[in-house]
Amino acid sequence: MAWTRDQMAERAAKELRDGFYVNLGIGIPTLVANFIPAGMDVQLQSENGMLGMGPFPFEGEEDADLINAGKQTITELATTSYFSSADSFGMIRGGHIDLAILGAMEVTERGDLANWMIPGKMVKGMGGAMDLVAGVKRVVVVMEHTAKGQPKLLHHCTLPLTGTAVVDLVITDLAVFSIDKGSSGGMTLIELADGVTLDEVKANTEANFKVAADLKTKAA
Amino acid sequence: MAWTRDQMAERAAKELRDGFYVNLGIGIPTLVANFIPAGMDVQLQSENGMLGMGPFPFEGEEDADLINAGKQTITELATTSYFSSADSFGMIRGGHIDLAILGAMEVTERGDLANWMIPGKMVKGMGGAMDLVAGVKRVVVVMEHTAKGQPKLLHHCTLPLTGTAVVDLVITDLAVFSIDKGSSGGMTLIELADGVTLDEVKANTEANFKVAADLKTKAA
Amino acid sequence: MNKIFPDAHAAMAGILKDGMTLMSGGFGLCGIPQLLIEAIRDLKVKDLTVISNNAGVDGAGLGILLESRQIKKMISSYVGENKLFERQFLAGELELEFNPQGTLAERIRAGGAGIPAFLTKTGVGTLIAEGKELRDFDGAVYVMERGLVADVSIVHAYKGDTEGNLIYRKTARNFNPMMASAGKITVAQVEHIVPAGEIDPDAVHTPGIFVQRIVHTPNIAKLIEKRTTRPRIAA
Amino acid sequence: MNKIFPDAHAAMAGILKDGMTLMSGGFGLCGIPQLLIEAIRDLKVKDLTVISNNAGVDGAGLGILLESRQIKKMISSYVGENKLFERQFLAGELELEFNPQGTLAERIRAGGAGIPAFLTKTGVGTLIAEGKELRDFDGAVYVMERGLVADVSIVHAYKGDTEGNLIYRKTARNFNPMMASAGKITVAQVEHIVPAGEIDPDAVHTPGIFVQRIVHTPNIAKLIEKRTTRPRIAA
Repeated sequence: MAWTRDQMAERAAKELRDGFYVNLGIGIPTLVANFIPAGMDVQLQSENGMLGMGPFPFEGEEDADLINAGKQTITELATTSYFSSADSFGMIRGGHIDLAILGAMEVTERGDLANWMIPGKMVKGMGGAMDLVAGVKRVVVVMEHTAKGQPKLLHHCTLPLTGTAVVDLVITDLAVFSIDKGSSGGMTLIELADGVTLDEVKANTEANFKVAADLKTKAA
Repeated sequence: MAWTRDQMAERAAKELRDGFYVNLGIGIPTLVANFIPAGMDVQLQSENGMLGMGPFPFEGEEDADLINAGKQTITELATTSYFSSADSFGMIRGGHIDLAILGAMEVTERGDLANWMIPGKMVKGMGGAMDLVAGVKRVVVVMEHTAKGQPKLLHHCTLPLTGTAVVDLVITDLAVFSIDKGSSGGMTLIELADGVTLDEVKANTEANFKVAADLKTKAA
Repeated sequence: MNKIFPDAHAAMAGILKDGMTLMSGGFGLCGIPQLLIEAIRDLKVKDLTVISNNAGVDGAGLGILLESRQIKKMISSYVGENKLFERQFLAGELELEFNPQGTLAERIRAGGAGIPAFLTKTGVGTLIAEGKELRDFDGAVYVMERGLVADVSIVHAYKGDTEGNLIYRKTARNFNPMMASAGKITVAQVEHIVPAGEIDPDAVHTPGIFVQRIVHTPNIAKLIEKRTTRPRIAA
Repeated sequence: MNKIFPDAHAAMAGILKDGMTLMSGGFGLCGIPQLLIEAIRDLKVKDLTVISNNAGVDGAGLGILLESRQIKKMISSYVGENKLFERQFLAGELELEFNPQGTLAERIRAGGAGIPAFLTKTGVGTLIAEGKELRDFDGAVYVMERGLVADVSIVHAYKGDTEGNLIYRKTARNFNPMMASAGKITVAQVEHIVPAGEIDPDAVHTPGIFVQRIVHTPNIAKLIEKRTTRPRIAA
């Protein structure tokens, strides 16, 4: 039983800490906002120029001047501030955002990431993805473990890179991996989704990975 | 009869144009504000972070949060905006200020300027002077022609430089010189103060200068 | 010094020429200077290099200058919303330079602030850094990026005064302030125009020095690309 | 996440150590975090490198940390108002690095924005450019300057909310916003403290992400260095 999208988002929400400023990418990462523990103060950044992003508006209360980086209508909170895109990416590039949770097409055992160019399709552009992975303190990827049966955790990205040695944690529908991106520590399987076996993960992963000591016990 | 400080400021005010954004240095340049022609729209910038600088406040209305770059209490106008010092110098460096009128210790025939280090005295720092001369579209120097009988218009500055090839016009108590700083055009005497002779200027100037054709006639 | 123009057409007249570089504010369709873009279409200038985070959608924003084939090159971070763009690009009729969004924002800010180049970690090790100078600082690698300026910038603001001081509203601020600072001539369309002195000088986003022309464009239609809502809980 | 501290001493406690780099906001005596400076004096940390446009005056601003000999080095643009500074500098007790004011402001802004270096025309051909890398862009020469960050930044704001959003007042803004962004830890003294939501989000100067600690310092004495006035014309 692999994790659902909601379960992946719920797992990602465990990376949140009180007082964190967080940027959520489009897709599954957006769902993480639904799993912020009650009482935990987490401010969401939208890289077009907003801190303190609120939920979608009630129908009829949409404001064309208030959208997130995915161009969806949103709302403001008591904590909200607005700023220019230059100031917003200064925040990102300057290492002030604690955590980014992003989708991906490919991730390598060294933390390289590809998530902006889809093969065989018109190139739409990288938007803020390259800035986020280069600047944010900790980068968590949430993605399906495979695409059309092919592994997405690889030795080398086949798609154009978004960044090299940038990913700290990968959450898939099958498992969770930490990546020691700064050194040669490589990738470590630290968690299995409920009912998923180590063999199943191995069969669907090209990247080299170690298995965490405590997980071995659990999976045995 | 050399020009007084007020007359020098009045002459400098002739460099103003409608719609100009202008930065005035401390000393004689500050007096230029008194000679802005009625009906001419000139906005004064204070490099600590203000556009639209008003006159000194009435006694009792001083505001410690409202000072100019010379640390004097001032007032705001209807046109005023405030911004950070980074934004202020972005404005200056980015060439958005039309005119700076500054004091000087030494100016050369190529437009080199020294105005921040006084020989034999404690070095106080350059403040914003280097930024202003490097960034502002047109730089006008207003200064006494000599200091203790020694020329201040020189072949080479003897004091540490504020900038090289930065001065466009020099107004002294004796005369006005234009400087073709961008090329080898050098310095040209274009105006004499009332009652001042060409010989008097020559005797008090080390820098090489040409004499403008129309001035020769006038001085003859 | 009157900066107020009677309409968008008048505000754009006399400052456009073929082959020029234009910056156009907005993110998606949020905070775009729609009426100034329409005036550029009507003024028929061509071979434009346009710097804008996005390229509009079919029929709105810069999409209308794509339709009229006035754009030669786009410098953007994301152009995914526009089918016409795709067709023109694949047909070789349109040049495209992608910039990471933060690098694009900073290049424009640098251009306005007189900074010809800066170093950033963004894009190191990717296609974006190819052919650019790399530098090491304190053990990390950075890529050198250049400042950008424009012959003309067009921006949208919520409020403007007669001095040209501007205030933007919510996330419609986005690229507008930097672009206002990086245009040799900047034209602003504003929803509300007020006499100088009515805007709190501490609250000004773009000081008037950056704005050469203003036009009052009240009651503009603001488009929403992705209308997302949540259900009301019955009381 | 409570950011509010009961007093200046508590707000500065536990984050200072000998030899650290400190940024201190203000221009002259305008917008300086006087009570936070006094707390640093009382906490007796020493060998500080202080980045601040000025060095205060005798008895106020950073002047009091000069008196207590806690400053090893100043990075400033102008220190002319301070006699004690002069004595300590001439006695070789104080290091001094002058930066042009705009270069200093931009270095701090760059540090906060993750930019390790940028190019500027300011100072080319002068002492300031000696030993620094020069680069040619489009026929003009520029000097490379480095970004600055601080272990701790202290700033003064007019208003702050519980989230740490700040608003500065008039020219007391000056270096405070950039310094708030360039401190690994930033402490703000604010004249007025309000609940989150009371500050217009379009009017925030420093978003709360940059502010880790806030202390309410009402009714502070604001000093004026040069009291200049004009006469009232009798009616």
